[in-house]
Amino acid sequence: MSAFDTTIRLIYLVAASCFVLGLHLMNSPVTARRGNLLSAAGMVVAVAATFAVLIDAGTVRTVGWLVLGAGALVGAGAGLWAAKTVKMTAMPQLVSLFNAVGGGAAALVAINEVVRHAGTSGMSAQTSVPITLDVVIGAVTFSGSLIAAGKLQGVVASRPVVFPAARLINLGLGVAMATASALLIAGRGGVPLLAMLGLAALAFGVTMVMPIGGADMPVVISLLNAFTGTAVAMAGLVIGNTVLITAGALVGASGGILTKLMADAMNRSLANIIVGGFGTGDNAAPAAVGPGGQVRALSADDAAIQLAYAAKVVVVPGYGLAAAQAQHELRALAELLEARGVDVSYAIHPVAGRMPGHMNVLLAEANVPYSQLKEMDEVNPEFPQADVALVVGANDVTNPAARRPGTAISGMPILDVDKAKSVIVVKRSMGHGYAGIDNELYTDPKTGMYFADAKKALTEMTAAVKVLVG
Amino acid sequence: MSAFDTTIRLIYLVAASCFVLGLHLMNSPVTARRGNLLSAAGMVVAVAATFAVLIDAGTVRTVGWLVLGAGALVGAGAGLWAAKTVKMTAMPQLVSLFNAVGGGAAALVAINEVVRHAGTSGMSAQTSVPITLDVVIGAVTFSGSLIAAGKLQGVVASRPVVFPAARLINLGLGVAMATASALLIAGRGGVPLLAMLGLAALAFGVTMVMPIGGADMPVVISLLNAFTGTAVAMAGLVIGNTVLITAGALVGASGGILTKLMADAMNRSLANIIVGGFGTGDNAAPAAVGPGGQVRALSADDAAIQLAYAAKVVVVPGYGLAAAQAQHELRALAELLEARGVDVSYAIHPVAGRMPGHMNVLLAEANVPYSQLKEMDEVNPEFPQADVALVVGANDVTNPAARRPGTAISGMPILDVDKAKSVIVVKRSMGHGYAGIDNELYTDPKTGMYFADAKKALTEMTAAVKVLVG
Amino acid sequence: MATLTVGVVKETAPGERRVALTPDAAGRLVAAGFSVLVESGAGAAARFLNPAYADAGAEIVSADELYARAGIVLAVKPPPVARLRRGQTVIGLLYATENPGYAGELAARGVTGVDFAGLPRTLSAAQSMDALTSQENIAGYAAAVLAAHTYEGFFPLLVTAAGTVPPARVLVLGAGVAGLQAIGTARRLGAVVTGYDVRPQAREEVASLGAAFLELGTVVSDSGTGGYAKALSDAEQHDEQDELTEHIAKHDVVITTARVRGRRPPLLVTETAIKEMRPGSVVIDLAAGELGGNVEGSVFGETIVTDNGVTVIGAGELPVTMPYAASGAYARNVTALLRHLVRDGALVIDLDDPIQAGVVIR
Amino acid sequence: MATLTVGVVKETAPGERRVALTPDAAGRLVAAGFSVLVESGAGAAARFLNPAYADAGAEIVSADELYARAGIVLAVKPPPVARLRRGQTVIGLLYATENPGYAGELAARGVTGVDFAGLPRTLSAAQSMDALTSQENIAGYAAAVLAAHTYEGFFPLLVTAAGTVPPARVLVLGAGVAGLQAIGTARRLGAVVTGYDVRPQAREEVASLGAAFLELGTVVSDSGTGGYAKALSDAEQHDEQDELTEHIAKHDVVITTARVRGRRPPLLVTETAIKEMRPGSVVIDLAAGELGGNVEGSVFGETIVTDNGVTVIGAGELPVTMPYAASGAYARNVTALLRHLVRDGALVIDLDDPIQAGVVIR
Amino acid sequence: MSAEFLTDLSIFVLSLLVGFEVISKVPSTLHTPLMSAANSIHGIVLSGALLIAVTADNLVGYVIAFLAAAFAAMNVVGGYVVTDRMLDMFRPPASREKQ
Amino acid sequence: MSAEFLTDLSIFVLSLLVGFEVISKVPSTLHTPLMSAANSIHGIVLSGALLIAVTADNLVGYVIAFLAAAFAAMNVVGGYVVTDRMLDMFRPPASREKQ
Ligand SMILES: NC(=O)c1ccc[n+]([C@@H]2O[C@H](COP(=O)([O-])OP(=O)(O)OC[C@H]3O[C@@H](n4cnc5c(N)ncnc54)[C@H](OP(=O)(O)O)[C@@H]3O)[C@@H](O)[C@H]2O)c1
Ligand SMILES: NC(=O)c1ccc[n+]([C@@H]2O[C@H](COP(=O)([O-])OP(=O)(O)OC[C@H]3O[C@@H](n4cnc5c(N)ncnc54)[C@H](OP(=O)(O)O)[C@@H]3O)[C@@H](O)[C@H]2O)c1
Ligand SMILES: NC(=O)c1ccc[n+]([C@@H]2O[C@H](COP(=O)([O-])OP(=O)(O)OC[C@H]3O[C@@H](n4cnc5c(N)ncnc54)[C@H](O)[C@@H]3O)[C@@H](O)[C@H]2O)c1
Ligand SMILES: NC(=O)c1ccc[n+]([C@@H]2O[C@H](COP(=O)([O-])OP(=O)(O)OC[C@H]3O[C@@H](n4cnc5c(N)ncnc54)[C@H](O)[C@@H]3O)[C@@H](O)[C@H]2O)c1
Repeated sequence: MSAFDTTIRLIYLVAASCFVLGLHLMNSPVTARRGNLLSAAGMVVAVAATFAVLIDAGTVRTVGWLVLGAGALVGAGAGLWAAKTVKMTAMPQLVSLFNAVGGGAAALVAINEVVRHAGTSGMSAQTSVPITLDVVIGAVTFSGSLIAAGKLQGVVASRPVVFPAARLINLGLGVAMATASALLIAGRGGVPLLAMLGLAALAFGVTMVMPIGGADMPVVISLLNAFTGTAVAMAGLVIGNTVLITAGALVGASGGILTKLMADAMNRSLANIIVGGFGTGDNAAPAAVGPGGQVRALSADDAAIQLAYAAKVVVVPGYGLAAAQAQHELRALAELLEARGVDVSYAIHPVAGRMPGHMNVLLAEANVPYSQLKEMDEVNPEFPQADVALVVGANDVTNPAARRPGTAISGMPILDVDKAKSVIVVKRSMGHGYAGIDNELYTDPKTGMYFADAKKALTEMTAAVKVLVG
Repeated sequence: MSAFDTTIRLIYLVAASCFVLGLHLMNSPVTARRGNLLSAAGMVVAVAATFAVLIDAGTVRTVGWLVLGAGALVGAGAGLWAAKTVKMTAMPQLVSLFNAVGGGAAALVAINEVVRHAGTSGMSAQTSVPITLDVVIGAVTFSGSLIAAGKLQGVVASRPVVFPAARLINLGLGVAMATASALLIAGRGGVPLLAMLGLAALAFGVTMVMPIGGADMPVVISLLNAFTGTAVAMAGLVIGNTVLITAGALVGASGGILTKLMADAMNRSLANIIVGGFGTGDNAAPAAVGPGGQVRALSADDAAIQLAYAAKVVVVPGYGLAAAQAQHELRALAELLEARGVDVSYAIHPVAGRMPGHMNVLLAEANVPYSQLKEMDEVNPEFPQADVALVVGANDVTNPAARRPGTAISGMPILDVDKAKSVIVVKRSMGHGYAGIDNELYTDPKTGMYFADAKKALTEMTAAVKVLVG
Repeated sequence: MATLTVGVVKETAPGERRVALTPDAAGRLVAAGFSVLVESGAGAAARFLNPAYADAGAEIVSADELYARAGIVLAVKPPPVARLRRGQTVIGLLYATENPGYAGELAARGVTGVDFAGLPRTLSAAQSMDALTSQENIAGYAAAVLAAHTYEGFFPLLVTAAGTVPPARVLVLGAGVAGLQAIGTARRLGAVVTGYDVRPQAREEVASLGAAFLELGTVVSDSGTGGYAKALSDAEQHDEQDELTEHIAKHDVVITTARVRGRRPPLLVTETAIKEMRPGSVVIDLAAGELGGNVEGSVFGETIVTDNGVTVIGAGELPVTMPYAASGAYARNVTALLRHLVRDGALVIDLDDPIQAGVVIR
Repeated sequence: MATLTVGVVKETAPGERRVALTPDAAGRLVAAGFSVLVESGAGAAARFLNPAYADAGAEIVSADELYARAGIVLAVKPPPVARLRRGQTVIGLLYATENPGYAGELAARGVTGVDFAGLPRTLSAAQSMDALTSQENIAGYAAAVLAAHTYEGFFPLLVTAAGTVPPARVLVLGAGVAGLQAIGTARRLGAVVTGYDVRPQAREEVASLGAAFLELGTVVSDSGTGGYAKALSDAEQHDEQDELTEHIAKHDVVITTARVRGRRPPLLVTETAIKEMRPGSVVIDLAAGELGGNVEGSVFGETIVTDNGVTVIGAGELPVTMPYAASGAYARNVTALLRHLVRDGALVIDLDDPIQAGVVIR
Repeated sequence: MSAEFLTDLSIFVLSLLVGFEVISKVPSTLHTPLMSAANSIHGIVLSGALLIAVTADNLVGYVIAFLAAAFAAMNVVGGYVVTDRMLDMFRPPASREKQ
Repeated sequence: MSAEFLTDLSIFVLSLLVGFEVISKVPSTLHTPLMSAANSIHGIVLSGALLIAVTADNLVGYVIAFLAAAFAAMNVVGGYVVTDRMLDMFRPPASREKQ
């Protein structure tokens, strides 16, 4: 091997190591940013080395350089612009879009190989298999990711879309892909067959994602991300490039694990999402929805991260805290946050609970210092400064309906929880409180609902905060 | 590549994957055993494949087979016997012994290569560098591990042994090794030079480990274990065997991480242990030792594992629990254990604390149910069944000296904590209690001391139990 | 705009130590534009002295002057009708339903009666005016403390060198406002507390204080209206008593708080039950009143020790034993109610308003 | 082997409701081979009736018979010397050091006095016989409950629709056995508690109950012997009083428990201090006795309300208000002491034994 | 199988193992950034896309090269930038106080 | 550098990364078993030891082969067995009740 080749391979090895270490650092919020930078550094090195290879090869003509330059510039520009201007909430669909083009690029590498040789004849299985896999996976990912992005963006219907004769269509596509693949692998495929395979795979990507509901999209995107990784690894096998193999396999495997973690965190099984999507339409359990609007359900980790990175948290205890006898768990969470430097106080509504002073008796049992208890009049002006209002088993005393006349609680002074920057509500369901009316707070966009018994919820949140901050 | 070669390489790949997954499973006590079995299965497969290679090569003569068979039988038999009969407490030195022979075997592979070619002349750097490294690392590991095992077994003095002129000797050995290595790598070394290198490395292994104290041995053994892994990887590079490379590198890296974890858990820095050993002798801070005997200090994880895997835990609260106001933390730990199915009760001594009923007032604050509180007369017969007695800030009321006449507390009835199968004592130091006398319980071999403020200690133990049981 | 003049009377009922307005609250009313008259010595029994009222901006006057000048008379117990005059308004715990006679006299004299006892209890907006709740709350706390003080053993479990004392077993019958507060307070002191009530919601409410709920096999009841319990039929009541008897004997302290709106309090603890209690036990009857109480043989305002050594306290008016706390809370209720009744400096009677519909005697 | 006969007398001191042996403990002694005589009605004031003793195997006798037959007389307070006879032993809280006269009479009559007050307190083996501790412990608990009962506000903080009541501020002076128990009990009820003592260890002990420790600038003291505090010099005492005065005014309830062995209790709360307290405040003086107490003007056994509305209770003998608990613990101490004194069925006086050296009056 | 392919396969398997091990217990709020980061990494296909140009010599080849380069570049650049933006939320409370 | 060596080096680096990632936060009571398990894995040198015999043809060769085989076999067999014994302590509480 020439010294040049050796150097390039060593550089690729370094780049691959950067990717691994970068991902490693991204496991913790504290080092995540550094990890991303390290990974990016590896990428710059690898791409630079590839340019060196191009130059060294000496066969790239001016047109080639121009084409490459134009392509890279257009792509990079579009990517940069989109990434810089996208709204926080639209990031997932953007990631899906980037994933689509990544999958597309991987497929193109294999397609180029087939086109260049005008077919797969003469190729050994060790080339034709990766080629076929690359095209299939790349194409499925391309169309599937675009649909997923569309669903999240609202361009494509977010609800599960079930085709008539969906099974038949899928069967047809499956047969078509299998046949084409077999022929290609057997070395008997030409460019038209490849085109057919690509089109079938594109169609399959659409029929695969369409019947899945919007709530499951993050998991689907993650799965497609792992697909792209695998496609890239296949592309690497096709052109015998180790950095593609390493990086692709790395993403394939880590993406797979991540997909599983995400599905677990949402209490969904991956098989359910995909097969469910194919078969009967959608069986996602959508978050409970109140009559007034959409409810956002939180996981323990989401709640934990909001709490851990808040500067000021106001806890609003209510009857549910007493019913769950979760006062000790609440105090443990509050102490943990305080140890992190978060300013924690408790907002005591005069009629929270079921007897005068109920919350005092309860919190005294858990030895919450009096100095942290704040009366309604004292704490209400503080809510706008609170990063998080953590409402635990309180309902009526936080219900903004009290401010309007004509409801069962009109005229009752309430805690201005809805003035906080964000709200986390812990309760078991969308059930009513003592007054028996709906609470508009729960459908406020800035409110996240954590549906669980207060004791369980607080224990889980404490554990999640501990994991988070180490 | 022939189909046979391909198959062997694929089998090696499978074996390597088994090692990785085996180690992965060993990260948690729940799956550890399965992990070890998986790893062993990989080993069986890899060794079987190697036998196939031997047969396929067809060059092994009868003598060769006999030699191999005899060697393998002797080694396996000795290993099996030792592993089966060794006492629990002597396991670390046995591991060290196994590590020694592993390192020796790795060195022998390289030595064989040099001997076979009667020197390194004609070898490229890509062979001679790994050979040299293999011999040096293997030999250092061999002698170093033997010394470490000897120290733990008490055959070699366990205290740090400082030679006169230690620096000079080390310098000499260093120069000798460097020179020999340089010559070997440059392709100008013969067998005698190799022998010299080997001997110098053996000597260096001894001078490296001798000045390190017995308390640090576990870390040193782990380090030498990582060394052996690296030596094996080098051996793999020498003979171009991928499974050796993979497995060796795997152990090299994971062993390194593990060494760091172990040093961290003991609050020691690796550099300190090694360099400290070289330089000024030993600066290990030995666990505080009472006048009566050796005290065993526990880490949170050790305590956690004892607690989590106990069937019955009796908590013995004392004045220190009150002084630390750690009642809530204690209850949280107890609840966690109970949730795991551990039977937890509290043994209340009539004069624990500083006022009558002090422990009652304290534990009531933390809402410990009355049904879990047991009086002395009720709980004393239960101690022999307790897997762990967890003593938190109690001292006098557990002191077996009360059973003998002539001490300040003679005649006071005590809690029979020393009858429990194991004891964990949480207090800040070896400080005395109210009566101002030493407590023999602390030097009991089955007692582990957790030196920390009770609040801190209990929080840490709870966190450790959570990590442990997921 | 004419200023409204409110007058705080000195309570005349025997044993009554509360006062309708504290100096603090008087100050708040003055600040809100009221003119406040205080009968000399009105707060003395609650340790609020004349100078404190004067400092808060109130005028200390004689009873005669007060009744003559005040537009609104503030009282705890119903003041003598004879002193009131036409057009005046009187605010207090008048119990018009239970005392139709008094209500009739007020009407005859042309006095508007505003009765805290008529307040709609379940109306969220009315909670700050709910004097029944604020006084019951005090009664519950005081009952638990009184029980601990009267009981001759420890409430908490204590393991000491001089033996282990088991915790006192406390049974609270009726888990309304007073019952719940008694449960919470007794639990704080370390007693093992069991609660019981006929209302089905009470089970969860008792548990929310960490106490056990006593499950009786026979008696099940729905809630009545307004959050109050329904009266039981005679047969049901009998079953309840029988079942309770065996449980009562297992307890060291029994606190009863059961009431049914507008009726004689249900009898829960029979003489038989008391006979079976251990000497030294304590029974506190918060429902004891002129109509009788929850405990057979309890006498309003008296402490009786039975032959078998059980102390029975007819503690129907415990808030008067904590006049400082009770007056403070009552005064808050009074000011909240005044704020609701008075608009633009004038008393506006509006019977369409659900709160006024409840409190204003018609 | 002759059986030892112990006799339980009916206490004659006014107000004393305890009894030296409970039926339970009597049963244990009978089982241990003692013959137990109980004066008829000895336990009545503590609600232990004759039949209960008889059931436990004791013999109910008249006072005359008791004094005639008993080898060992068990009492709480010193029984009249005139009734005792030569060779008899009397066990009780005799306070021989404080009452040298009584001790002399016993000696003159040839009666062996065994005095719980002489027990070496810091000796671990003696803890189960420590009647001072067991009774002080009850006093501390009872003091906190009495304070809560007497105080006319809430101990805990309560946020209610009728306003927020701040928690009571309780100051406990002297953090020995009684003081610590009072601190713990008041804290349970939700009061904000501060403790103070001259012994340096007390700081940590008070904190171990979750209460705040009051740091005084001027007064520092070492512990004396036997775990007891050293007496302060007059100047020190004066400084202490002065410094305490300003702190006392900031508290709603003050409980004092300071004692110095063999001396008049130190005066901690002066009249000036009480004058500066808020009307409605409560002061409980556990040290009140014939020699005086910690509080200026407190009278043993009496409740005084000062002109500025502060209630001062001279509660020197609170254990008698909880005769059930107090007798139970005392009886345990008695049986433990008997177990120690009696070997093989006979009373063995051995002044080399540190416990006997303390309790046996010489 | 060629030795070269076998090598590539070994590397593939080992990389899978690394990928499998590198993700440990991650807080779920990091799931999306982590996915995004992995997404950027497979942007390495840019290397493959560039290499197409080595052999491209007709229109089809150039079109493919252009598309592949554009796609891959978008993946890489956009991916890293958007990940970085997501990670913005993990600045410690203190440094955000001055908002 | 030969392509083969480069491959071996790649495999070496990737294996290092795997080893680096595979150990996560381990309870310290597992440290010794884990060390012991890793120790058994490097017993794979047995493969290398066996391969010595392929070329061995003189006394020195045989002695080396014998020693290497014995050493390595001891490492492998003893290592796995002792690890298994160490892991005995992690049987759940229930299954140990019957002791
Ligand atoms: N303080 C008093 O004196 C008094 C007396 C009587 C009535 N009230 C009235 O009671 C109400 C008090 O308001 P609030 O906000 O404290 O309570 P609330 O409005 O009654 O709401 C309590 C909420 O807690 C949730 N919950 C119940 N058990 C739970 C558990 N185990 N874990 C988690 N959540 C649980 C319930 O929702 P899920 O079922 O969805 O979990 C419920 O919506 C007011 O309307 C007040 O007027 C007060
Ligand atoms: N109950 C009563 O009525 C009463 C009254 C007076 C005296 N006593 C006497 O007090 C003693 C009570 O026995 P005990 O076993 O409860 O207590 P102890 O013998 O006094 O021992 C308490 C231990 O707690 C440790 N400790 C202190 N602060 C701590 C903290 N923050 N975190 C962790 N540990 C802490 C101390 O050791 P480190 O300094 O090493 O941490 C000390 O050795 C008996 O001797 C009894 O006779 C009892
Ligand atoms: N909305 C609010 O904020 C608010 C405020 C205060 C009270 N309340 C409600 O008002 C209601 C009445 O409370 P209250 O304390 O004034 O009630 P109350 O004084 O009328 O009665 C006390 C308790 O006795 C119980 N009782 C009646 N008959 C009984 C029997 N035979 N056996 C056992 N128990 C019996 C009742 O159920 C009640 O709980 C409660 O439901 C309470 O929750 C609501
Ligand atoms: N070994 C044991 O188990 C045991 C048991 C009981 C008591 N003790 C010890 O015995 C000692 C005495 O306890 P006690 O309760 O009988 O004491 P006590 O009744 O004699 O005095 C009560 C408290 O008043 C304090 N005091 C005295 N002068 C004071 C002043 N001028 N200002 C403020 N405080 C003052 C004393 O320090 C003491 O804490 C304590 O140290 C206690 O810990 C030990």
